[in-house]
This record gives sequence, structure tokens and C-alpha cells, in this order.
Amino acid sequence: MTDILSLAAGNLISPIILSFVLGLAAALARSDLTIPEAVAKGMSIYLLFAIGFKGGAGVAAHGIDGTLVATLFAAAILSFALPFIAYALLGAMTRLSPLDKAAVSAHYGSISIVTFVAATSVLESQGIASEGYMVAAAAIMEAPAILSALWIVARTGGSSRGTVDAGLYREILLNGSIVLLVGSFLIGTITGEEGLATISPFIIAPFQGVLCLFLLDMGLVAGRGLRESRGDVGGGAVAFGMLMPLIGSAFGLAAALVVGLSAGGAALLMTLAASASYIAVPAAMRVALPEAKPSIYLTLSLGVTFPFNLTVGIPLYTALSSAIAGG
Amino acid sequence: MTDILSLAAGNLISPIILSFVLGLAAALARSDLTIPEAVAKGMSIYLLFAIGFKGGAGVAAHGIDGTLVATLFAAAILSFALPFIAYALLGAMTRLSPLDKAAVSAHYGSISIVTFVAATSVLESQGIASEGYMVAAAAIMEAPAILSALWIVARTGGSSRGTVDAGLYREILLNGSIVLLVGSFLIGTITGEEGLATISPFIIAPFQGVLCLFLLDMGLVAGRGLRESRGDVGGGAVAFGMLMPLIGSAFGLAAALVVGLSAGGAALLMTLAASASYIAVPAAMRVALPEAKPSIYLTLSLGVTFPFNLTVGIPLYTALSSAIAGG
Amino acid sequence: MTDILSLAAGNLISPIILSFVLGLAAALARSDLTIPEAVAKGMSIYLLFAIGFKGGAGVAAHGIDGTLVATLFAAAILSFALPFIAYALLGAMTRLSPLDKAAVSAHYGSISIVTFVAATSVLESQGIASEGYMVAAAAIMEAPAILSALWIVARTGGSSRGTVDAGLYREILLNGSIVLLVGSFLIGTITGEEGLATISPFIIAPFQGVLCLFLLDMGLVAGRGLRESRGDVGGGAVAFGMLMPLIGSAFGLAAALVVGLSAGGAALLMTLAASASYIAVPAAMRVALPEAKPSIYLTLSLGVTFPFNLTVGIPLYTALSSAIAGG
Amino acid sequence: METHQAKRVEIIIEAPLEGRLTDALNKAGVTGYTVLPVKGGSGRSGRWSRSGQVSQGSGMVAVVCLIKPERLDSLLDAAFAVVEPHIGVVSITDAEVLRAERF
Amino acid sequence: METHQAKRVEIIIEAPLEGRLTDALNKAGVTGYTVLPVKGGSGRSGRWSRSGQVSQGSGMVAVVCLIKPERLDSLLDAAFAVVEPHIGVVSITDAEVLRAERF
Amino acid sequence: METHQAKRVEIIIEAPLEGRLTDALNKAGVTGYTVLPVKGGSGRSGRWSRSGQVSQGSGMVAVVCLIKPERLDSLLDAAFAVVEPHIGVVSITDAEVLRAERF
Ligand SMILES: Nc1ncnc2c1ncn2[C@@H]1O[C@H](COP(=O)(O)O)[C@@H](O)[C@H]1O
Ligand SMILES: Nc1ncnc2c1ncn2[C@@H]1O[C@H](COP(=O)(O)O)[C@@H](O)[C@H]1O
Ligand SMILES: Nc1ncnc2c1ncn2[C@@H]1O[C@H](COP(=O)(O)O)[C@@H](O)[C@H]1O
Ligand code: NA
Ligand code: NA
Ligand code: NA
Repeated sequence: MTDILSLAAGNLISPIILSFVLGLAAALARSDLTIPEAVAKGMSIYLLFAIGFKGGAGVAAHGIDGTLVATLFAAAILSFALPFIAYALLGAMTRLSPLDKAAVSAHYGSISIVTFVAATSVLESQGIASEGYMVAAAAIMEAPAILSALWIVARTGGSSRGTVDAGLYREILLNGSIVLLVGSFLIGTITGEEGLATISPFIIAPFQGVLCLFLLDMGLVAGRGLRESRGDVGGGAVAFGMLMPLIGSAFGLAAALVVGLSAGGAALLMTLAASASYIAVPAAMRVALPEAKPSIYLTLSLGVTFPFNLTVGIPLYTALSSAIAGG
Repeated sequence: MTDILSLAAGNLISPIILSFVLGLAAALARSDLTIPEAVAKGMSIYLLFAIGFKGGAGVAAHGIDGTLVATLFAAAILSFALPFIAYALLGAMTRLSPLDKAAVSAHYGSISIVTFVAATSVLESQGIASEGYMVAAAAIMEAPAILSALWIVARTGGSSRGTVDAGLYREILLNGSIVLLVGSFLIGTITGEEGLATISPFIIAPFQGVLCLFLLDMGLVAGRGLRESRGDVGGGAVAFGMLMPLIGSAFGLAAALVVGLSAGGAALLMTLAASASYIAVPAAMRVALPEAKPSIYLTLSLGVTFPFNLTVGIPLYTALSSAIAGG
Repeated sequence: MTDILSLAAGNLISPIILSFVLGLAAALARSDLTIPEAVAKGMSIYLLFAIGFKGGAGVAAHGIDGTLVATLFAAAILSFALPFIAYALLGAMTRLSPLDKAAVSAHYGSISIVTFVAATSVLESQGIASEGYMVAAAAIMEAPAILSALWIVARTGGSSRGTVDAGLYREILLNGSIVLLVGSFLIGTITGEEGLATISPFIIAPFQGVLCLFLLDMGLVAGRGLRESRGDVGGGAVAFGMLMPLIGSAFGLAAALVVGLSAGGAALLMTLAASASYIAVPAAMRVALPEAKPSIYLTLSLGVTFPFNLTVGIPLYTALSSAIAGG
Repeated sequence: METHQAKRVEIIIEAPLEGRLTDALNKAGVTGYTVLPVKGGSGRSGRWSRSGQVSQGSGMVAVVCLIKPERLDSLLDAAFAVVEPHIGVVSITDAEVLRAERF
Repeated sequence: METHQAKRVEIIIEAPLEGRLTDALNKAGVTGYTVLPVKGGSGRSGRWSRSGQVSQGSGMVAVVCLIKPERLDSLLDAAFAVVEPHIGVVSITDAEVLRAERF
Repeated sequence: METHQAKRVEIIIEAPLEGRLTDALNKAGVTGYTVLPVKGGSGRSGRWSRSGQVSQGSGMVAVVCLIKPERLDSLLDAAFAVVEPHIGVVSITDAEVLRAERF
């Protein structure tokens, strides 16, 4: 326990976390500090490309490990299953409408790639290795949760006037971040160490620094969201936003043990299961469940769960996985 | 021949090419992956600045070689002359209107700087040296082809209602990419190795990586263009888009031999002659020949010739120039 | 004197200065070269973050020196006082209206962070050390000058119909660049050398290169401003734009000697005092003194004083401070 | 200069629906429109702003259509079907255009 | 399709005043508006363009409000108080809107 | 609040022609206008979108002019001379403005 706490403290004063805190504080104090939308998108493209490529190069270096298929399968199952748990939990903890509950559930079954990235950099700084194909697991977990949420809406008779058509399914599956993550993972796998060598001064050396600026922006966006959505999100929902990642991570750990991942891989799967989407899922919800309130699902995902995972969650998952799945 | 093929294969699985392919595939599959316009422009400014500076620093390091003036002169002649060949070839191979033929010809006399950049990085990876002032040749080749095309239009009595005025000539000559390329070339020449040392962690180390993301965007743009212009571009035009670069490169090789360039320089002049503009010339055509269809000239330049040069052309030109001008 | 001149000459042919000159020349020649607004803002965020972080890490490494508080105090006094001198000088040298004089004065009491950044990189290239907390002095000097200018307007009975309200004060104090500079300074101080090590490939290695592109953009903006404001700014005002930095730097030097800064720190305080704002103050003037003409204050700040400091001022301040405060 | 009667329809809608709206317009025979970026706004669902948005889902766009008056109704029907469950707003203004043959 | 009378008010104003304008609109009970980015322009105070602007203070924005005709005056009063000392322009157009309950 | 009759002219044109259009407007005595960025669009020459455009030549812009009714014709003549061979569209709406002295 002391170990976990000291790890958490060490994590808390890293440039990454402090950059997030700076953004949060600036937004809450109503500073006019902003990062242009195009620059924020540019950084997110950089991070996706870099993390995908590194994962792929890792697979190329260490060969495809027997657990690859099992891991991807487990990841998909997690993403499908977690929304049901989230939905039930929201029913117990909040008074949200069925549509809002379904929309929130979709976010928690899916993943936040920047939380994943932050976890990989914590692992790196502690010298813990992890399977390169965890990136592919991340990509796989983006979409299934959305289907579960739509299924919940249909089953519970909650009728939305949104559009659920072939176009929507294509958009979900070919979402830019999935395509970029899978694509760069494949490029990394194909070009391997040699490919990585030619571009590592771009995708490895400056990675932590870009992550700082990106988290600064996440802090700004989260802070602005928190400021403008007071009232929509009650205490029960906030508690959900901190309990659900713990539950998710427990399932992630169980899946990692069943599959046989390394301690690092287990920490990453826990992080994925614990994290909540803030890009792919909100866009899909706008189309499919327009009556669900963005101020609820975005505030929970970005304003509560994301900082929770960044500060408390990741050190916890890392410590637990090392204790249980590790050597 | 086997050599060329294996070189081509090696080239094909580089991160650069695969990034382009990823973009192309994503666009054709109608993924919503996009790179913000501002980021794409920012990367192109970076690439122009870096390539110009490196060229200039190269000239500063190796001194101005007797062939400099002859090379620039030959480059200008190539740019003036190639549109006439392209125009005649288009007459034989397609049924395009005279205005469309003239507009397409202007593109093929001018150059694509990113094709040039890709060729320099292939040369580098094979350890083949080239003259730093090839960058200046690239800058010189941007504009003359436009004049030839306008002259063709005037001569063939094809009347366009576009505006050809002093403003247009200033825009063509002081086009942003020409100014940046020439300007950074001069800065590189003036500040030399010392200047390069202070900024090389910016313009050299991450260069290949930025090029990957830029080519990802080129793939996205080319793919989207291909998807939306089906029908405007027939089989004859597509064949032209692959034959013309070969013809252009033959003229480039001849010019390189006459001038006495090194094998690397010859490969670059071939690449320049083979490549087709997609920035400076389309903008000039919009003003000068508004009736010419952008869907034709952009599709040919970006959708056919650019990928052709990237995958087949550059390895071919490199191999040929090594065989003929080398050793 | 010869020393200063040769230093100035050495400074003049650095990539940084030449990039600025390139931008200026391109804009004056009416080239269409532009850097997208989002990219320019992204680079300025990068520079602020990097310079703040480095300053903070410097403080963490060398400990808080006794002169810290005195320096910050002196910086605030300078920023408060310089507008009064500027206002009097403008009265003697120009026929501007009282509101215009007040607005210009606010700019000269405040600071230009990119001038500061350029000075730090000149110091670095000459191996002159400086106090890390000079960054904090820069942040502190942004705002007080605005208050002085508003006070001058009130005192001289010049009535503006602009809005001076609590909102304005919050905007001035929580201006994005102040928040980012102070925030990253604190992060640097907290995470120290260890934090710096994780992100130095991002904030140190490519710094000079980014600065080149940023100065290219500054040149473009300054050149475009000069082109469009001819007539508004007379000879007297231009002379003010070159005399005022010299006067400011003299006060800066005096303050540095009183406080006991190192030669490097003195050069930076001189530069801060000599430089004129072009971000925070113009925005505040738009709100508070809308009748003051932006074409006057922006032309003086960006078109006259900024290039003056970059080319003549910084080498002069560095040489003087080394001669007087050094050794 | 000769001008012709037309309607200017402005539809402000969530960015993820832009494609669906323009597809619907195309199906209704409306092939001319221009899409403007939107920086921020406010409405019954609160205030929002584009800066720093990492999420593609959260922006809006403004689609402007110039159209012959007699075709207005089919445009509005098509647009309404897409906009209805969503948060966008639709406004119509009388306008005149040059070069009627284009609309 | 049924439409309702409305006014479309377009206010072009310096970016640093956007917040003050929308606050004033909110106070006047106008909670629906859309902000469009502006790329450049020209007026009595000369030409300007957004490209390469490093200064947040120097751009402009266009705020578009659709509003019930009877509420126009209070909107204009609120807007004018903010715009008056500044360089922006305000224009009003007759419009029709779908879904009147939203305005 | 007192308002004055005006015309709102909106010209959508290829970005490389923006400078020529505004120069022509200036020559015709029209010195007030605002340029809005355009994100994409569709017309007789097909669909296009700004995202990922590497080419400065391929975008469009919208130029909005508020002008006294009596000066409309000279504006349209000037604009039409530039727009005519190109693909842009021009629309005119009746409007009212505050502060007539500015137009
Ligand atoms: N009255 C209005 N005038 C202009 N734009 C509006 C208006 N009402 C809503 N909007 C725009 O439509 C978006 C969604 O509105 P709402 O559905 O009311 O939340 C807002 O963010 C605004 O951009
Ligand atoms: N007549 C007009 N039509 C459209 N926009 C205008 C007009 N006059 C001024 N503007 C806009 O308002 C800004 C400030 O105008 P001014 O106060 O006249 O300098 C200009 O830069 C334009 O963006
Ligand atoms: N009816 C229309 N309404 C609004 N914008 C249009 C219309 N027609 C064309 N445009 C715009 O003008 C551009 C060129 O149109 P076109 O010349 O028809 O290809 C399009 O890409 C649109 O941005
Ligand atoms: Na999850
Ligand atoms: Na060529
Ligand atoms: Na100063």
C-alpha cells in the first residue's frame, strides 16, 4: 500500500500530469489559454501514429506470441461486456434517463487512447516491458461497446430518434483513430526495427514532450467542460465515474490472467478496461442517440474518469498487475 | 532488371510509402480520417524549409561546383519544353479539350516537391550523394511550364476567359513554395555547416517521420480525389499519367548527362522532370484557365503520377542513373 | 565597439535572423507565403512552454538564489515605470493623440517573449549563463504596463469609450501567455532535472529550428503590417521605436546592477525592458482603448522595435552587460 | 445587373451529421451548397467552443444553400428529416442571385 | 413545411470582445447564437488578414443570432452597447425558421 | 433602435481570386467587406472539402459586403467582372444596418 502511494506520488509530479493540471487550472480560472483545434488534432494524430508504429515494431522484433489472438479476443469481449455492467451500475447509482445511461455505458466499454499512452509511458519509466500488440487490443476495444449500448437501447424499449444505419456502422468501424492506430501498427509490423530506426527521432524522442502539450490541452478541454456543465452531473454520477474504472480494471486484470499476459500487458489491459472514450464514442452518440446529453457523458469521461485514471488509476493498475501477474 | 525490381520492392515497404498507402486506403474506404488543413500546410512548410536549408548547407560545404549554372539553365529549359511534349502526347492519347490539355501540360512541366523530397531520402538511404543545388533546380522548374502552357493556349487559338495579368506573373514567380525553397536555400548557403548544426535536431532528425505523416495526408487527399472524380479521367489519361513521367525522366537523364551531374544529381533531375505539380500550378490554372477541369489535372497529378513516381518511378530513376551516370 | 559590431554581424547571419529577414522580404514583395494561424499559435505555445520549463528546471538545479525576489520586484517596477517615460518621449517626438500615445506606451512597458527567447539563444551560443527565473521576470512584466497606460489615460482626462472592468483585469492577468509561461516554469521547478530529461528531446533539441520558423512568420506578419500601414506611422514615431528600446535597456541595466544579476541575467533584463509587446497588450488595448489605432502600435512594436532588437539591440545589450555586469 | 429570385437556406448542424445532410440534399436534387466552419455557439443545450476540441464529434458546421424558390419545399423536407432529431437550426431568407442558370 | 417569421442578426466584431458580446446577449435573454470564424476583412480602419496572426487580439468573429421579431429590439440594444465604441458592424435580415419553439 | 436600409452581398469564390475580387471592390469604391473561410461545398464542378488540402489553390472563400442600396449596382458590376469566368456564386439579400455612416 505504501508502495502504491509513493508510486502514485511519483507519478503525480511528472511533467505529464502537471501539464494536465495546468490546463485544468487555467480553464477553471477562465484564462483565455487555448490550443488551436488543428494543433490538438495534429498532436493526436502524431500520438496515434507513434504508439501504433512502436507497437507494430515491437511485434516485429519479438515475434507474434501465442497469446496475441487470445488477447484480441478477450479485448473485444471486455468492450462488449463492460457497457452492461456500467448500465446496471448507473441504474443503482444515478437517476439518469435510460438513453443517458446507455450513452454513458458506451463510453466506458470503449477506451481512451491517451490514457493508454500515459500508461505506456509510466511502464517505460519503470522499465516494465509489455506486449507490442496491446495497441491492437486498444484499437479493437474502440467499437464493440457502441453496439452493446445500441442493443441495450433497443432491448429496454428506449426509443431514440437518432439514425442507426449502415453509414453509422461504417463510421464506427472506420473511425479515423481506429484506422490510424491499426494502419500504423501494420506499418510498424511490416517495416520492423529498420523502419523504426529511420523515424525514431520523430516518433520516440519527442513523444513525452508532445504528450505533455496534448495533456495540457486535455486539461483545458476538461476544465472548460466542468465549468459549463455544473448541475447536469450529480454526486452519484461522479462516484460512478471513479468506481467504474476500478470495476473495469478488475475485469481487465481477470482477462489478462486468463490470457496469460505479462505484468506490463496486464497493466495496459486494466487501463484500457478502466478508461472511457472521449473521441469515437461521443461522435457516434451524436448520430445514434441525439437525445442523450453530451454534457453528461463528456463530463464523466473527460472531467472525472480521465483525471482519475491519470492520477490514481494508472499507478494502481501498474502496482496491482506487477504484484499479481508479475514474476 | 532484377536489381531494379528488388530495389523497388525494398522501396515499397518503407514507412514512407506505406504511410501513403495507408492514407489512400483509408480515403478509398471512406474512413473519416483527416489531417487538418493547417497541419498539412505546416508540414509542407517544414519540408520545404528543411530541404532548402540542407541543400544550401550542402553547397556551402562542398563549394559551388562548375555545373551549377549549367544545371539551373538545363532545369529551366526542361520546364519550358516538357509541356509541349505533354500536350502532343495528350493529343495522341486522350480526347481532352485543348484547354484541359494545356492545363495538364503545365503540371507535368512543373514539379512536385514532395516527390523530390522522397527521392532525396531514397538516395540518402542508399548512401548516394547528390549536389546540394538540386534544390535550386527544383525551385527554378516550378514556374516556366506555366508560361509554356499559356503560350500554347494563345497559339492554338484556344481562348480562355481567365485572367493573365501582371498580378498572375507575380503570383507565379513569388509563389510561397518557391520563395520558401529559395529563401531557405540561401539561408543554408550563408550560414553553412555552423547554421545547420544549430538546427539539425529540427530539420534533419525528425525529417523522415514528418515525411511519413505528410505522405499519409497526400494519400488521403489523392484517395478522396480519386473517389470523387471517377468518370472525368479515362483510360487514355491514366496511361498518359504513367507514360509521361517516363518520358520526362528520359529528358531529365539526357540533360543530366550533358551537364555532367553526379549519379545522385541525375536521379534527382530525372525525378523533377518526371514529377507533376499539385500546388503552384493548380492555383495558377484556377486563375488563368478557369474552364480547365481541376478534377482532371489534379487526379492525374496527385492520383496517378504521384503514386507512380513514389512506387515505381523513383527506384527506376535511381537505378538507371546509377547505371548510366554513376561510376 | 568593434567587438560589438562583429558580434552584431555574427548575430546577423544566424539562421534565426535570416529567417526573419526572409519573411519580411517575402511579405514586402507580396509573395503569398503564409503560415497558418493555427501553426503559428502552436509554435508560440511550444516556445512559451519550452522556455518556461527550462527556466524552472534551471531554478531547480541551481537553487533559489537570494536575488530572485528582488529581481521579480524590479521587473514589476520597470513595467510600471517605462510607460510614463515612453509617454513623455512620444509627446516630444510625435504628434500622436493622447490615446495613441498611451496605447503605444503600454506596449513598451510590457515585453515581447520572442525577443526574450532570441536573447536567451544568443546567450547560449556565446556560453553565457543566466538565472533561470528570468522567465518569471518576463511573465511578471507582461501586465503592469497596461495598468500604467490606463492610469495615464484617466489622469490626462483622455476619455476612452472602451470597457475597463473586472473582466478586463482578469483577462490581462490570466492572459494565455502569462499562464503558460508561469505554469511551465512551475512544472520545471517541481520536476527539475529529471523532468527536463524526459522531455528535453522535445523542448531543447528542436528549439532553435522552431524558433526559425516562428521568426519567419513574425517577418511575414511584420512585413504585411508595414506594407499596409504606410502613412499612419511618421518618422518621429519610427525614431521613437528605435530610441525607446535603448532607453528601456538602460533602465534594465541599472535595475540589474542594483539587484545584482549575473551578466547573462542583466542582458535578459535589458532585453525585456527594451522589448515591446505584440500579443497581450494589443488585445487589451482593443478592449480598453478601442479608439487607439492598432496600425500605429502594432507597426511600431512589430515592424520597428522587434527587428531593431533582434538585429542591433540584443548583441548590444549582451556586449554591454558583459562589459559592465560581467566578470 | 439582372438578378433572379432565390432562397438562401442556412442549416446549422452537428459536424458528424454533415455527410448525412449533404447526402439527403443530393437525393432531393440539391447539388449546390457551401459548408462554413463554425467556431462556437450557444443554444438550449448550452455553450460550446471549438478551441482545443480533440473530439471530431463535438463541432458544428453551417451549410448554406442558394436555391430557386420553387424548389425550397423539397429542400426543407430533405433537410428536416436529417435535422429533426438533432440540435441544429434552419433559417430561410429571400435573396437574389446572379446567373440563374446555376441554381 | 411550416415556417415562422424571425430576424437574422449578424454582428461582426473584434475577437477579444466576443465574450463580452455573448454575455450581454445572454443577459438580454438571447441564449441562441452561432459564432463563425472570420478570415480577414477591410473597413475604415484598413485591411487585415488572419494568416500568420500571432496575436489573439487582432482577429474578428461573426456572431449570427436567429431571433423572434418581437425580441429584436432588446437584442440590438444589448449588442449595440458592446459594439458601439468598437469597429464591428451589425446587420439585420428578415428570415423564416423551422421549429419556432426554439427561438 | 434606428436602422438603415442596406444590401448584403455574399460572394463565394475560389481562394486564389480573393485578392483580385477585393481589389476590384476597392476600385469600385467598396472598402468594407468581411472574408469568411469555407470548409467545403458542392456545385456543378463537383464536391470538395478543405480537410487535408495541401494546395492553396483549391479552397474557396465567402466575401460578405454590406452596402448602401444605391451602390449595389457598381458593386455587382465590379464583382461580376471577376467572378464571371469562374465558379463562384453571388447572392444579394435585403438587410438593415446600425450606424449607416459606416457604409
Ligand atoms: N437562435 C439561434 N441563432 C443562431 N444559432 C443558434 C440558435 N439556436 C441554436 N443555435 C446554434 O445551434 C446549436 C445547437 O442549438 P441547441 O439545439 O439550441 O442547443 C448552438 O450551439 C448554436 O450554434
Ligand atoms: N460594409 C461592410 N461589409 C462587411 N463587413 C464590413 C463592412 N465594414 C466593415 N466590415 C468588417 O468590420 C471590420 C471593421 O470595420 P471598420 O470598423 O470599418 O474598420 C472590417 O475589417 C470588416 O471585417
Ligand atoms: N446553389 C449553391 N448554393 C450555395 N453554394 C453554392 C451553390 N452552387 C455552388 N456553390 C458553391 O460554389 C462552388 C462552386 O460551384 P460550381 O461552380 O457550381 O461548381 C461550390 O463548391 C459551392 O461552394
Ligand atoms: Na473502458
Ligand atoms: Na515535371
Ligand atoms: Na519593455
